[in-house]
Amino acid sequence: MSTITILPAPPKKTNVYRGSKTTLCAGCGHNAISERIIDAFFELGIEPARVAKFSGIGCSSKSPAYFLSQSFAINAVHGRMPSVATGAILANRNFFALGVSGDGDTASIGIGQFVHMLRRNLPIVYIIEDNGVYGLTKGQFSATADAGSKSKSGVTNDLPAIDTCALAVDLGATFVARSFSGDKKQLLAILKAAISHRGTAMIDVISPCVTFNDHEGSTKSYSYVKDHEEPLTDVDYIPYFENIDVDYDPGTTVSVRLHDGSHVRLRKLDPEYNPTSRRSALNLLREAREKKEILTGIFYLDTSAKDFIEILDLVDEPLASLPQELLRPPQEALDEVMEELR
Amino acid sequence: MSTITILPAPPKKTNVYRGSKTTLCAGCGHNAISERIIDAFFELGIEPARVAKFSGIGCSSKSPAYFLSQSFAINAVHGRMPSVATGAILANRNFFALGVSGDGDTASIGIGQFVHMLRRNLPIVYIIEDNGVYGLTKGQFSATADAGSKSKSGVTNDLPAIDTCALAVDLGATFVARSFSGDKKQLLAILKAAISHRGTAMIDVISPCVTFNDHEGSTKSYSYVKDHEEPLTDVDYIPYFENIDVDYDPGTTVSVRLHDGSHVRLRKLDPEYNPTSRRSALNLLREAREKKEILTGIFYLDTSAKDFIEILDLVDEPLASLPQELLRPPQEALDEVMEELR
Amino acid sequence: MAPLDLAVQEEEKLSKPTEKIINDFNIQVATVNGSGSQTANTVLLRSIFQMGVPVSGKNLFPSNIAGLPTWFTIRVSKKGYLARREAIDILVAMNPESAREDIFKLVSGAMVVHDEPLSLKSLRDDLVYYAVPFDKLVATVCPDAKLRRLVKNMIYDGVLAKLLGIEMPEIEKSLRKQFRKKPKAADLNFNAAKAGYEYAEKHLTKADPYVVERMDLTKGKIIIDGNSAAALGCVFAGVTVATWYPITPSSSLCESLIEYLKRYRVDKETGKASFAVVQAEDELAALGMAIGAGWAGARAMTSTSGPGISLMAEFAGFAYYSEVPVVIFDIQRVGPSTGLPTRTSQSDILSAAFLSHGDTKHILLLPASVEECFTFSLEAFDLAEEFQTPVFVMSDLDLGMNNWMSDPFQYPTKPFHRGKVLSGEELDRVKEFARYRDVDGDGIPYRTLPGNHHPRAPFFTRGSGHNEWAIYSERPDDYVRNMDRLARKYETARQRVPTPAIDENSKAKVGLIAYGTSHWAVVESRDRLLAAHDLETSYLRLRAVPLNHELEDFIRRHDRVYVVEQNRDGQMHDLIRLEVEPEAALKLRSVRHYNGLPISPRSVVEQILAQEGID
Amino acid sequence: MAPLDLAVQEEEKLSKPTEKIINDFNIQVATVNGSGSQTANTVLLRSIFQMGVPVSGKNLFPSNIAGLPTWFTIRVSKKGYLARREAIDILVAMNPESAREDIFKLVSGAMVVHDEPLSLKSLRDDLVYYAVPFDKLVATVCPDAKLRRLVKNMIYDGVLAKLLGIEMPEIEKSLRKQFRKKPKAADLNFNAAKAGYEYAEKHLTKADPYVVERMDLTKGKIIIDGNSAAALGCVFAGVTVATWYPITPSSSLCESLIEYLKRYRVDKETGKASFAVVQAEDELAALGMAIGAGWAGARAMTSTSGPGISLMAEFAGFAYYSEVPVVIFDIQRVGPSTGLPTRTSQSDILSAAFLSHGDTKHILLLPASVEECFTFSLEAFDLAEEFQTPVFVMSDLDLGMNNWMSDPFQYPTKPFHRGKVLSGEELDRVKEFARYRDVDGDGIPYRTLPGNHHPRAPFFTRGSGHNEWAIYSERPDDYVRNMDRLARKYETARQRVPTPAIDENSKAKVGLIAYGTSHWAVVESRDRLLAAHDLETSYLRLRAVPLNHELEDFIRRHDRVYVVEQNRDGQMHDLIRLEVEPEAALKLRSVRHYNGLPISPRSVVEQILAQEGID
Ligand SMILES: Cc1ncc(C[n+]2csc(CCOP(=O)(O)OP(=O)(O)O)c2C)c(N)n1
Ligand SMILES: Cc1ncc(C[n+]2csc(CCOP(=O)(O)OP(=O)(O)O)c2C)c(N)n1
Ligand code: SF4
Ligand code: SF4
Ligand SMILES: [Mg+2]
Ligand SMILES: [Mg+2]
Repeated sequence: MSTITILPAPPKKTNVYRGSKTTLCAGCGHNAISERIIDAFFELGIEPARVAKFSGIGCSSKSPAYFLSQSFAINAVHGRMPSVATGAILANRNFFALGVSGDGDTASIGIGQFVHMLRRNLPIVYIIEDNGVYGLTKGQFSATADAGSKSKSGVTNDLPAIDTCALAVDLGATFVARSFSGDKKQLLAILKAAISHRGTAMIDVISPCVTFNDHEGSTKSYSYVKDHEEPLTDVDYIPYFENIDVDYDPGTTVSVRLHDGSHVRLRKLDPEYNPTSRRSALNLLREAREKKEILTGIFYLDTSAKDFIEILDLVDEPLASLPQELLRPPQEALDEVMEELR
Repeated sequence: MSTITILPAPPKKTNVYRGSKTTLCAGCGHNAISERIIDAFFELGIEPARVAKFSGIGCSSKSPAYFLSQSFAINAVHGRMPSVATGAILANRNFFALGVSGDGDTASIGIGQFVHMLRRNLPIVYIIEDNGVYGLTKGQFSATADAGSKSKSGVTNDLPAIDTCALAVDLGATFVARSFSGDKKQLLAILKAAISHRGTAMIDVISPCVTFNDHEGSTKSYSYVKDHEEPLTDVDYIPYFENIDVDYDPGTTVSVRLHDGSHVRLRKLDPEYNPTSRRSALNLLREAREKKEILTGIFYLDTSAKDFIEILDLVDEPLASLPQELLRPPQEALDEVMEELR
Repeated sequence: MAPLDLAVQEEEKLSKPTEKIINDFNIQVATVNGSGSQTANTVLLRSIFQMGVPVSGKNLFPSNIAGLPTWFTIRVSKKGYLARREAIDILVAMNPESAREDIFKLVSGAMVVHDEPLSLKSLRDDLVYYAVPFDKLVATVCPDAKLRRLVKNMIYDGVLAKLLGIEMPEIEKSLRKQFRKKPKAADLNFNAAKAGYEYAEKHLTKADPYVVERMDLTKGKIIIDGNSAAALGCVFAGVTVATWYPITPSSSLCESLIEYLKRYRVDKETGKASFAVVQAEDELAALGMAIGAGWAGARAMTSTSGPGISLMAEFAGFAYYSEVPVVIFDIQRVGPSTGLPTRTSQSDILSAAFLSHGDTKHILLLPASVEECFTFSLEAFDLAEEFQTPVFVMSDLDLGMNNWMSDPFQYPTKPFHRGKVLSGEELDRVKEFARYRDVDGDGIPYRTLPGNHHPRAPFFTRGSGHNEWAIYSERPDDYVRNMDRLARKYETARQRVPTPAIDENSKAKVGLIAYGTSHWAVVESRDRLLAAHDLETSYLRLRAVPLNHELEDFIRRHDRVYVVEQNRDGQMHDLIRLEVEPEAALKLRSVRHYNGLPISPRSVVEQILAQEGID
Repeated sequence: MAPLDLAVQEEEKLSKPTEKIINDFNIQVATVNGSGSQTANTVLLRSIFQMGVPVSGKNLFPSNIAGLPTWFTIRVSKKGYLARREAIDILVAMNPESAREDIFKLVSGAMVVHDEPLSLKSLRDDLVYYAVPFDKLVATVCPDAKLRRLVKNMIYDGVLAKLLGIEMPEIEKSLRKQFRKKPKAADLNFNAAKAGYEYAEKHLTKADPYVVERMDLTKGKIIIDGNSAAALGCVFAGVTVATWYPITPSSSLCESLIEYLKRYRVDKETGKASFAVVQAEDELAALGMAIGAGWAGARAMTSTSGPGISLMAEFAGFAYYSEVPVVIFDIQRVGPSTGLPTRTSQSDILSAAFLSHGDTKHILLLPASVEECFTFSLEAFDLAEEFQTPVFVMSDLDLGMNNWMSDPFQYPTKPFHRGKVLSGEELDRVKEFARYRDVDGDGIPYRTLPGNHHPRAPFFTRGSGHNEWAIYSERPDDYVRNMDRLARKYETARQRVPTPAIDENSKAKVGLIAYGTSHWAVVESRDRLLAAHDLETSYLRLRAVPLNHELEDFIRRHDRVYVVEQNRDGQMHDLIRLEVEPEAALKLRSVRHYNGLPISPRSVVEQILAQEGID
């Protein structure tokens, strides 16, 4: 019997933003997202060494091996990546934390950790590579599969889909967006905005599974998305601009100042839409769902909320690198406690 | 050392609707809810033998021992009762299934199973006895504790509360209501409506913990609730009435026909409010949340959706009692399969 | 080169043939996954099988969906050996990426069928090469360019048919069986096979010793994978509620269960189902649902693999303690953690046996064959209900996902054993009903099912402490009494679970113990040990935990006893040590194989010889 | 009457006194929970302690919040025994519901302080009764009716002070310590105590033999519960990330950790914290967070009890295999399933040792005392980082939640051991960095921490298969090499974990082995065995798993060795059987106590005598 070759090939050191060769299917939406992630970090000039990558289990969750080879990464257990990321970020607040998950990983087994991560406003860019199926286990439905869609094997999904964006807005998330893996420009812009956000930046990226979900009846297939996509906001990333206000008139463009001083420009296609109102975001999302449309863009943005590091009021230096002198209280402290217990 | 007495005393057989003596704190909201449950089943004339009780772990989850002693019951593990109930209901579709959980049991450890139960529209009355704390483990915050509220030990909760009703409406639940343990009339009416509903009837009952949460700063305490409660709908239960339509004008009263033929009357206090629109329900709930008000009443109702038993298209007789003749295919079936494999 | 490779070279020398080799070789097809070689491989396997020659097929695939190297190995064995053999005699090299390495693993004199553009000849000169222009050939038979990739593989079936002497009508028969409902696809594929056959006829000259010749050893037999066999067992066991969460290598069990149930358990008139299969949101929920169903009287099951077993730990303890019947299939893969999902192992034995915190002991069934996948599924539901407890069926990836030859399954003769369930009328007859009382002295209490409307039927089920009446109790004496009864119940199960299968050799001083798929390597190893090393052995195959007392007697009758298994830590070896007297334990030795590939006779033989001091 | 009760009667006869009994008795206060007796009980305990007399306190409480019977037992022992003694000499009967049963459990001649309205005298005539009109007394000292319920209990402190000879200034001192920041509450309570004292002085005539007399055995000592001690250890171990999910009996560990951290680890100037404590949404998340933190270089921990351990199974395997340091406290309670949350046990040993599916073996530390709760916490963080693996600290409810007397804790002298972490400069010096290579032959690889910006520092961490460079690999040889290294690492740990504490008696043929809280019962049992039955014994106390080789030598030096523990299945007994040679295993016998109450010397002595054939 043959031995098995090493998979994938070791990363090329020449380009630290790239990763090893993908082992995903040719044409998989996830690969396009990897490309955009590379672009985003490269264009923002963030050194990969400052990035930490987190993922769960699935085709999507494998993808962190295929970009930013010079970043530390942890490929955790299925559906439980948010907790691992939480611990790591608490240990080292200096990371740019990037989480990559799938719809099965997030919305099925992982919905609990997802919900609680959002509540904590953990500083992380959290990408759901959303294809409505479990790719890696060969195409069973996930909880984001649309009711009524049919799988390749002919099974119909009878349960309502979870709209992760609506959920996120409702649960208090501070950056909620949706895009499409094939929309290079918008996805890149949203990614860059997300990276500059302080708090949980949650992006649901519709990312068709060419192998198990690219067929009629599925709203997560390329063809369906191309037909039904209706961009909500055109997002252009402008680094280090000075406008701060997000109070703006319907029909115009707004530029929101992000935590690192960079900005994101939102174009209001819908005159009623206000990206700082949870209620409007929820209404739009529900309306789109009722119309069976996929809205893309940044639905909600709150740049003032405290992130989890601030809530916990941590010291500025990463906890992981604090020296013993700062971590072990002096002899007197122990003496004091002992005295009280006498 | 003393042996430990049997706790609690065996149920009195004389009243099958009652249970054993409560071991909860005197004045605990959960006890009041138990009383209403007894009333509801008694008044509807449902024999306890037809009821199956499910719960997780917590003070709230203990309470099924304190009502309907003549019902089968299962006290499962923490946060995972919905799955146990799902299995049991699939096994025996003839139950009136009643689930009792706490806010910790549902919204913290159990949020995943809660979300997926709602998606399935499992035929169950699911009550969250919601006090914002973990009563049984002595008062830590749960995920429904309001941001900014202070625990008895002086700790402040910095995370946003999960609004289980908004979540349920958004996830596709078919009966979503909120009440208050001290409001005998409304709670009883909602319970009776819920029992008559086919599908998941989810009721969040604000149920103050007198021991760990009845203090200023908590919106789940008696005093807070009494001050801030703002009833949304007056619910009156009218058995076996004939109206079916739920298309009705703002400012008026509507009577919705439920699956067993009984009715529930909804009074629209808010002229904009439509109990059959998820969007309105979500808006009202968010508005209330923004105003820091507690809305009570039935927020959403869908009597047409298939429940999980119907989705799975099960035979009429309970699966658990099907005889071997129906369950073991004949010799020919095996022969046929064997032949194909040759 | 890894030590393994050297070993391959050695085995090769031992077995190196000088003349025709009939019905005794190993074919390996090396492709990339997602390239559609499954049909071609299955047809090849079945065609040889149809010629009466014993075969077995093993698929070695990576943990991704498409584009990575995959190997399918067909063992042709006139002696009927089904274990994995390491040496490869025939390579079909379709994958340029792995071809180089694949070539170096072949036995000397091996034959290589390869895509013409791959120039492999320079690599080794002790092989017989057959170059085939696959792309040219497929173009001629398949005008639609889009379909060519799918059909191309069938060509090597034709080439091999010609070279090895596999009869084309058998190829056609098995192809038509595969494409029962798609005659056009069958035609297209058969044309491709014919093109390969004809090409070989015209251009290739047989220069290797490998030949398939008709025998009569597979008559009436079937070929099936263990997961389908288990699913079939569940159907005939009357499963009513099945829950799962997708995970390799267990998914196909529930997926074929769904197929069978749709076929045989939907009411023809009403279209309604006498079963519920639920894809749960995770493994905790999957077991929770199965427990709820078991509690309510359904025959309930779930199926998973290692990571799922870990996630089920709390619920498994709950079911043990609240005494709810439930069947749990563990299709073991390599652990720990998320592991290598496409590699096999037997490494969940200890975790399953003690699954959950606290004092917990579970019943495990250990199927070794697809037939036992079927019969133990039936057994599992009976045992679960008889003992009101979880029953684990410990299969593995090798058994569950590979193709195995087997005698056809027998229709079950035993009726369902539903255990000690009291109906309403029975309650009327008994004076008292105490849910957790040991009435019969066997530790097994009586239960009632929800839906039983008798006033004395209902009880309150909880994981926490209770007395005999199922009433909450924190009394130390109630607690001890209950724990002791549970221990007694486990002792009763010891006598009731499938007994070990023993092949005693009165001349043997050495005993072998194995279970599950390790069986096949042991069977072959015993023959080799005897033939090549004059070592007589007895053999005991474990079929269940708790371990039956026969095991101890077997050990005592031998001087040294090897426990053969597929994990690093010798988990069954350890379990046995715990159960037998230390005098018996003294005789135990451990043989372990844990590289993720199915255990091979060679690794068993080598380890035994080393420990016996024979070389 | 349960067998236990008969046993109590017998012990009573053995120990029945005829004259004054000084500093050697058991006080039991029977109340309902939620009635505020904790202060009164703690003050009573501390007052005796302040008089130089060894004491220990055990709280037996139900799994609810208020209204059910609760018992607090204070053992006064001039010999310094800290184990649970079963016989009760002094009862304070405040709870009408349990009073009847409580009375029947007393030794003959016992004293009973009871609420006047309870008429208990008729129940037994061999006891000394003291009736106290609590309600009347409390009304006189506490004008505010709302506060009376809280203050009432303090009256029995005063009554007992008078009757037993506890000095009132000590009562006052310990009261003021309790109410450090609430002098008014202290006054109110002390008045109540005085009222009790004065009532006893006036109305009660001493008729029992029990007396407290000043000694000098507690000087410098402290009283603390194990959870606080462990929390303190974590603070001095420099914990930076702690995660938890509330669960009895573990919650108080993290709750006191928060207190200590707020006090000693918040920057005085900036108000910022050098720690993060997170209440997670469940135990899976709690361990996931701790693993993430450990991976990123924090000293990370989580704390839980049995059900949480079960839920952590998958993540524990992930950490083992991806080699992430993390400390897990398991404050064991009765299992399985959700169990009896307020009862103690040592029944998670097997599940923790092998936690997770697949081949997994963990390091366990086994503290027996509050002092070891402190020192082993320090040790645990060092071991976790040294071995890059989870380390479990196996405490229990008895140790964690009860009050224990102890020598004060020593300030740690060893600096943090942060293990093989390569900095950027060190990477510059080494030629190559392979995350999972066994450079030193001890199985322990080198790691880098995220945040290290050296270009060769980053690596990809995964639960699944990888080669030495942390690159994904499904190669069988890579897999085996890695598994073998992990096994080697475990063997290295065997030499490095705390060694057993041995008290060898050269005359002894019988050896005893225990661990954790079973220690205290064994210490006392050895004295009893010698004094009453002339049985000399040696004693080995295990302090960690993997088991050190000294264990085997100890067993070999004795004829029979009893493993004493608090679970049904003899879990440590089994672990030992797996680790020692069968010859040694032959000598092992099991002594088990598993009724949920802390193990008592009596149950140890009885079981040993029975197995030794002595009566
Ligand atoms: C505990 C556990 N259960 C099941 C699996 C099997 N599994 C691997 S990936 C996956 C689903 C992945 O789906 P998704 O997150 O949508 O990713 P995709 O492959 O579609 O990108 C499952 C169920 C696992 N690895 N661990
Ligand atoms: C797996 C597990 N983790 C933790 C616990 C401990 N525990 C018991 S009840 C409870 C919280 C209950 O809170 P809630 O559901 O709000 O019920 P309440 O007591 O407030 O009514 C917890 C954490 C447990 N029993 N099991
Ligand atoms: S199976 Fe689907 S999700 Fe997975 S790599 Fe292929 S296309 Fe992508
Ligand atoms: S602690 Fe709170 S929730 Fe629990 S019984 Fe008492 S009042 Fe109710
Ligand atoms: Mg997916
Ligand atoms: Mg609560």
